[in-house]
Amino acid sequence: MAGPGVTETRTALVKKPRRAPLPVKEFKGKAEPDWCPGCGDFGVLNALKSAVAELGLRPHEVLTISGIGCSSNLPGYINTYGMHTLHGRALAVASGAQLGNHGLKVVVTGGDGDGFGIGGNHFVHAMRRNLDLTYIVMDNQIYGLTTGQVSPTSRKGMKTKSTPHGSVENPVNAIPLAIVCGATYVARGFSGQQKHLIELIKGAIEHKGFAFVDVFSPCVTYNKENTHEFFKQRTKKLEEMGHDPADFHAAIEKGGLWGDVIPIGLFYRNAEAPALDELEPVLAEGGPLAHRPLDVSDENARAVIAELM
Amino acid sequence: MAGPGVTETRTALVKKPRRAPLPVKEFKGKAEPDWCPGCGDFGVLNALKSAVAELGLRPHEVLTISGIGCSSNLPGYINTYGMHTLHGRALAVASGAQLGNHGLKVVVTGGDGDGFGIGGNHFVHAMRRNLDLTYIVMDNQIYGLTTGQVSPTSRKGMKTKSTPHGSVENPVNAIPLAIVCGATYVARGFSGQQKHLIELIKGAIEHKGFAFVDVFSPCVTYNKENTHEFFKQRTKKLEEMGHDPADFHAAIEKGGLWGDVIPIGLFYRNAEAPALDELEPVLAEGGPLAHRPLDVSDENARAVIAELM
Amino acid sequence: MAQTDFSVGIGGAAGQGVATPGTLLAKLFVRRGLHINAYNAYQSIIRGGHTFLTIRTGEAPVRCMGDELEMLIPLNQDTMDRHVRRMRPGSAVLFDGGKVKPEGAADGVQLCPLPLAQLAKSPLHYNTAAVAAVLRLVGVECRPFEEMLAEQFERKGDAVVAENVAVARAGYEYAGAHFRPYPFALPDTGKPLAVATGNECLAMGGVAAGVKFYCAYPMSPSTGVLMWMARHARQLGIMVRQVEDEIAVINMAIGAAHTGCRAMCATSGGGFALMTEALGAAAMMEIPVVCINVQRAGPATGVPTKTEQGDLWQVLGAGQGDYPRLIAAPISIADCFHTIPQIFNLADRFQCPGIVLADLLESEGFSSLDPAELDFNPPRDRGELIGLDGSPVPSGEGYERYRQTESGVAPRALPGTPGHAHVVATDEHDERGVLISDEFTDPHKRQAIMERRQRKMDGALPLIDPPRVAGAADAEVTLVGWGSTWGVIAEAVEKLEREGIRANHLQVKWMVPLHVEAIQQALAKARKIVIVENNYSGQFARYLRSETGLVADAHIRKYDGEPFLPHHVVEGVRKVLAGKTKKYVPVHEIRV
Amino acid sequence: MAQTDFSVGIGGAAGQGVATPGTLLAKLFVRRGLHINAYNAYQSIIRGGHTFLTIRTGEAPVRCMGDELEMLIPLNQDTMDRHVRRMRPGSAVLFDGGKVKPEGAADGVQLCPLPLAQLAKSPLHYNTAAVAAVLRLVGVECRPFEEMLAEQFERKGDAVVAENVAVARAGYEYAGAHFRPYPFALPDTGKPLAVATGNECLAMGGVAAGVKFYCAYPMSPSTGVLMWMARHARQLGIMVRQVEDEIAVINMAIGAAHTGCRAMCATSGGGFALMTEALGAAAMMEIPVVCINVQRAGPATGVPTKTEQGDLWQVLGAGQGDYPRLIAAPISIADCFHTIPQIFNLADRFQCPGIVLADLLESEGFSSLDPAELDFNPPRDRGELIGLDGSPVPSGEGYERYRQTESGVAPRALPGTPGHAHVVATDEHDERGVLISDEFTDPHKRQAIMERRQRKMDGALPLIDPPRVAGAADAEVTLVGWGSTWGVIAEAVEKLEREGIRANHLQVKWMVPLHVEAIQQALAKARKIVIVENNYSGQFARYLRSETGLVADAHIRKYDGEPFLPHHVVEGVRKVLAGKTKKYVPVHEIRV
Ligand SMILES: Cc1ncc(C[n+]2csc(CCOP(=O)(O)OP(=O)(O)O)c2C)c(N)n1
Ligand SMILES: Cc1ncc(C[n+]2csc(CCOP(=O)(O)OP(=O)(O)O)c2C)c(N)n1
Ligand code: SF4
Ligand code: SF4
Ligand SMILES: [Mg+2]
Ligand SMILES: [Mg+2]
Repeated sequence: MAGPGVTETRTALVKKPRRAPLPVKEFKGKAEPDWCPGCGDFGVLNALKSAVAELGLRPHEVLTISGIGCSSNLPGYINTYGMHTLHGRALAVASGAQLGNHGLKVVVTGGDGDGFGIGGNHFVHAMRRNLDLTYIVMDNQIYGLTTGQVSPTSRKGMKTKSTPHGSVENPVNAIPLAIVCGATYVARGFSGQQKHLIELIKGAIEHKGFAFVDVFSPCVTYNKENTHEFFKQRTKKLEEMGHDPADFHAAIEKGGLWGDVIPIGLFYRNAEAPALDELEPVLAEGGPLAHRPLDVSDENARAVIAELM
Repeated sequence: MAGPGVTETRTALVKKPRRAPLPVKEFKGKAEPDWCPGCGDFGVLNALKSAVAELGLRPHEVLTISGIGCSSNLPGYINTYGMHTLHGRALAVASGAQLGNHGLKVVVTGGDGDGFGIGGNHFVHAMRRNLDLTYIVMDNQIYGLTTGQVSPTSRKGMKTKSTPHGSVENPVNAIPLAIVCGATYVARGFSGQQKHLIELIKGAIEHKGFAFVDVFSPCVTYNKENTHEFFKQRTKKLEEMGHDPADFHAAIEKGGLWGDVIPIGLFYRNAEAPALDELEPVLAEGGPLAHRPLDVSDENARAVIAELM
Repeated sequence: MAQTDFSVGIGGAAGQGVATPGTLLAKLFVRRGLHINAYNAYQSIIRGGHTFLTIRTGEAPVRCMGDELEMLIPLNQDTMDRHVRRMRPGSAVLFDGGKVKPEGAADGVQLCPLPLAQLAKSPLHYNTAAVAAVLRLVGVECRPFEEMLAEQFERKGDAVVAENVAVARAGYEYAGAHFRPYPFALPDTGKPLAVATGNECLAMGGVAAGVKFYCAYPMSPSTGVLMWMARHARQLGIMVRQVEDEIAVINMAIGAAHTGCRAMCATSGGGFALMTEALGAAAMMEIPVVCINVQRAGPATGVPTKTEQGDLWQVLGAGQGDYPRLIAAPISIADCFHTIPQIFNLADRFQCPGIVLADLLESEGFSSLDPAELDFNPPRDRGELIGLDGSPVPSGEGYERYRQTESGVAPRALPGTPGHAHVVATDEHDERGVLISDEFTDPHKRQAIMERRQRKMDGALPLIDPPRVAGAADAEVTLVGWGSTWGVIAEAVEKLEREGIRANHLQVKWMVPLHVEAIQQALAKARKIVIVENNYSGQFARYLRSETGLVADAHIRKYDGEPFLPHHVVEGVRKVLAGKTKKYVPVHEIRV
Repeated sequence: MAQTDFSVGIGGAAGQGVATPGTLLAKLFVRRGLHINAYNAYQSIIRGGHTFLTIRTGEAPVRCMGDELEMLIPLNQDTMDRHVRRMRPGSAVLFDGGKVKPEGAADGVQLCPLPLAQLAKSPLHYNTAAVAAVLRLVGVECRPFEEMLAEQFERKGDAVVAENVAVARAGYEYAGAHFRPYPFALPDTGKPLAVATGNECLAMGGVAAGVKFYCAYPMSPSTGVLMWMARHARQLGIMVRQVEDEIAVINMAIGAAHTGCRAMCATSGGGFALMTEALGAAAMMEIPVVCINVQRAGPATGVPTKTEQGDLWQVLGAGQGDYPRLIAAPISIADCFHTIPQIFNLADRFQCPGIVLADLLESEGFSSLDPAELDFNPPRDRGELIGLDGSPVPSGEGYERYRQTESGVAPRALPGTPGHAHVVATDEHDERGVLISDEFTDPHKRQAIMERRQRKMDGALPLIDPPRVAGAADAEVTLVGWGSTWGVIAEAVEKLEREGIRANHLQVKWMVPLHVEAIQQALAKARKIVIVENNYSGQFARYLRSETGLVADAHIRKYDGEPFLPHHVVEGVRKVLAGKTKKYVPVHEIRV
């Protein structure tokens, strides 16, 4: 298969020699980010660019897909193929794209509203299918682009433009949710911790299966509670807490912590579970679907017609 | 408040004297069920009718809301107020109805496809809000009404009309999902265990907050794997397994079991968490919204206009 | 000799297996090279109710189920009671003599009670005996049926085959001994045909188009497409997925299409409603994707197992804002097959979504097809693509995905192609794909981009056959229909002719782009225009008026869930010509 | 004396706070009893880009932002460069002399550099100084502004108030000393007015209608409704919820409406697309619910902060099948307020969904309002309801929710009412609410039910004011518009009059039901019909043709994201009358 994407079996993938890193500047996108100065999303963009560069991926091998939101503007700021889809639909589009050409590295980026609010159903189902996607959520606990309404990750009591007296709802707890839904790589980063975040994202991209990286990415304009400072004071690396990412129940427990200590790092990993494209016999040979010839063999045409007679 | 629904505070609710049970036949609906003979849904219907009758609820006090599916035909077969809404939307409609008149007992019924497939996002969010709803899913691991396609709860490998070679996806695991999402009463029943199911449903209705009852309700026509016999052999009551419904992690663990033993019973309960209507100050006094007068007081009108001047 | 025109109706409760004898007869007919058209009036209900399958056959192509039955097979008393009064002299009623009582049959209707319990040991074989008896009455030998049974039960072993064949023979012989055969015999044209439902044709049309990605969420009456695709996925190398909801369906299809697959999905009106936002997104990102809406009776959940042409305005208004989209309504079951490659070629060429508007009449009905017409490798036009496997890749220097071109179309580089990385966006964007909404809004740019996108439809129009009037140029009345009603209107025209009313017929398949001028010309000389459509509000009549200004003289409409029968149209035309009405709504004879 | 007509434009990058001086000036004007109309041409971007706010004021009602500026306040160089050339002699440009350089101003344009860094210690106070300077130039005393500052900063203590007042005085005095005031002074009519955005009017209209349940998912440009509602929820006893997505929004609203609440929601086109299925469901269950679609430029995500009238066909085709729905497009910001109670009354009476089609021009614009016209207790018609608190409850014996009635409407018993338990269903159902789809399908019943539901719209039409032609009966040209363009067309008509072109004007607000006959009559004598609309494809022109057969002589359209200005319409009419075009698309002067 000479196509731009190549089918790789799990073994081939694991054995694949490390590629030489690319300069990060190769990934500079066509547009300058229009985020507010200080927005956490800059850190996520930089970490993602560094991660793909360090992994030696070339721009055309990566497809970055987002929904709509401040954070979802990311594909415009990175030099890879990109899709800036509808609000909440990035994971659905990405599922189709990954299966359409499973030789691509598909990275999905977006916001907490996009992913856990309107996009919640795709989130739940993409995870149980263990699609080979990297999903990075820039979680700022607010709706940024629409200028500051409550989000599914806003903490109870938080005052926003749509909850001026404080939210009365419990937030979605994305980490435990991802774990019970079947994601096979579940991590949390903080945009203020670049190196750590780059490693988490690299791990996610290299992971074969659904890799979820929830990133605290403060909205400096509309979220005055969960600020850079807030996270700086509270985040603590799981690696320093003696956490074992193979321990399902501990991962759920750690994922539920929110207080003076908020863990970041790799909560859970299951490297054994096959990804959907590995389980789908149609992909077993023949390369990416997108590049297969459209012709129907005479044999198949005859067989189909024979059924009708 | 003389309205048909009455605001009840948590205390009042708890203190409320038990009502005399009604005869079950009071709840016989206008139409005869058109389910296939042997369908598990008969058992769920009977259990629900018994539960409301035993609790002494009167038909007009209950609002039964469903989506679309074989199971979702239920509201037509029970003499309460009913809404037979769109496929997947029962919980959303019910959320509005419960807040519109929080004096009603709102019971939501439907199928696995309806609730965990297309309705998944409402499921996740209704639970985190801890809306005061009873949600009964007739889980037959198949799409019955559309004549037998794969469902989000179909087990991996299951052959259905849309997966003739066997499903390659992991099923949704509804019990752990409900627990991490914030449901405060999480149970599983089997339509073949009537008494047990009646008690679970009674508990759910009496519970203030989101009560989820997943019921194994075999589709005798399209699911030849998960039959009455299948569940009869495997289901085991949690009450007999020494399970403590207050234990969050044990509940998740037990909820994940699927093998020779499949637990049924009450997995998890949190009786302390306030329900959304209790947290919403607008409902604190004045009775159900639906019955409040529409007039705007002069004072309020003046205040609103004053802001504009 | 007059052409054969034979219809049989089989009715019973849901769960009684009306479909089985229907399918057997259909196969037997097409194997003799006879054409057929069949419609199953069924219900959501799993057991009970009333379903009624009509199969009509003859040497000439059969365009609709027709008005009359030559044979009735009531599987229960209810069916007998509903239908027997409609049987004409010369027709026959075949039934289980031990279970069903005939009452109210007209003189000259042959009553044929079969002692099924005697002829077959198990009720499982009743259908076999009944089908054999039908064959005897229509003068067809039993052997082909025996061969069919042998094929069908081969895997179950010789004993089962023998048992079935024995029952068939018993039924055949009993009928020969006790009933009067029809005065004609069904011929064998010597040129066997195929038979398929509209859903199967839509699925196979996808195969012919080269679809590599199909996803769906089940919804009657479109689920047949999913099930056919799922059954053939591995054999044909198609990725077939059932996913969480219709929003996921269309968005996944868009994702797959963007990588270069031909991607398709099918649903019905309710699912389509959920897809409308994403169709606009496909148009904005300029990704070709094909979505089939198999209409059923609405609104809302409506009557899931009943037919209607009620979604035209929904597809015309799908999603916010103006955007280019292709909309085609296949005019027959066979056309369901051909429409799919056609619309994919246009969608690929003009990089926009294509919507196919079929309906339950087509999707759940079945029809004979000439196997020679099932071309699985029709012409395929992928449009301007860069990076499709094997095609040479330019350097990418200065590549602009959304270049301003005269045609409105610019080459589409597939993800994975070196040197062409770009972003496709649902926000308004400039030539390079850079957002103008967030970055910097410029009304002049926006205007030019809107015009470029819309311009694409100008190029599509000449590639589509303009609709033509069939029949006499000097007709008294011109019947205008769209989509699935082609067959029933065509037959009504012939019936009118026989009654001395000269009618002609214009059937419109392509809704967007619409051949406005061709239609205006075609209808310019029409003396009386009557629009026939299967919905309440005259969705097509209103659309036609909005685009062409043509005002029909009268309307024939139906919105009771059942399809038109030819005599409904004939009666409507008669009433209209007599000046009795400008809007005729036939009352359906209860068949269901 | 000529009436005052004064416009000021304030431009800068997003994040520079264009809105603040705008809001201050608006309040100062309305407190003098002056009318205003304002439009903010903004962008999605949080920082940067270019936003431009126009406020126009005068003694007479101001219907649109107008064509010309008397004053320009560029907050950055970019704004200066874009706009200064458009300033006419006699106008003034006020700017931060330390930061912005004027270049290219025409002779006779007064340049007014303010030394802001001198006048105010902190950039936070620059706006205060600038506003004060404006007041000086338009001959208005400083005191009301000082009072306003005192109100605003009261909570922050006397020192802050004093500081602000000092800056205001400094700006005021500097302007008096260095710049030439306009030759007129803004009067005080002595009758203070209110000011509100269209979004606020929609929200307050909901309050006036008696809305008890409001839910939404944020979407520009409708989010203002949610934010107003959220701020006032507790005070006014309204349940306000932001929920997971728009599908949940509409379904929750339906649930609340079914219990008896007046329930409302608002979104824009993309969110509306997701609601279409449920609107059909509301119609099928016959639950009154009101959904506002505040249109923005599409398709897809489109240009979220730009205006368009691009969703008419979307709302007309929302959801599968034919069903009764009400659709109204408010014709001004004030009309946003009045439309909500009107549509609720009809929705309640006819038990069907009501759709309000506003747009960004209205929703984000702001306008003066006569407080006396803000009636928060307008007539309310709840229709036929059983069990609403306090109303007597009949026994319920023989109650049929969907009884066949002449009007098509049957009384609606609220859940909780003893003796009236019934099921409302999205499947087709009989009088009692029992499904006919699953249970037993009967085409005759189905037909009668469809006719009953649709019949309801016949009753609604007479309750709606028919649109009337404004202006000269013998006009050369009749301008036809719909929804938000009322103001700009009305002004264009006056401008044309001044140029010697007699035009008149028909503005249509109610799309469904449409006053077909009234419109046909109103336009029967029109000599030349020109339809003006803010979209690409002429959605209204096509709809009007579909329903009335009226074919316009020419069209004026705009689809660049910016609203029409009066001179666009005037120029279009001129071109049309000169026979130069049948479709005029103005080129927007870059203001944004
Ligand atoms: C269907 C639809 N509904 C609503 C919107 C409006 N909208 C755009 S972005 C957004 C939420 C943004 O929040 P989040 O996803 O958390 O991203 P952030 O801006 O915070 O990075 C919303 C509601 C939309 N574009 N489409
Ligand atoms: C939007 C939409 N999509 C699809 C359907 C078709 N549909 C009806 S019921 C159903 C699934 C039924 O499965 P489940 O919810 O498990 O209920 P069951 O019939 O098994 O009780 C589907 C897909 C629909 N009515 N609406
Ligand atoms: S509004 Fe918030 S999330 Fe958006 S760019 Fe600004 S800081 Fe970032
Ligand atoms: S198809 Fe299955 S779920 Fe539906 S009624 Fe029959 S047995 Fe029950
Ligand atoms: Mg966010
Ligand atoms: Mg099911």
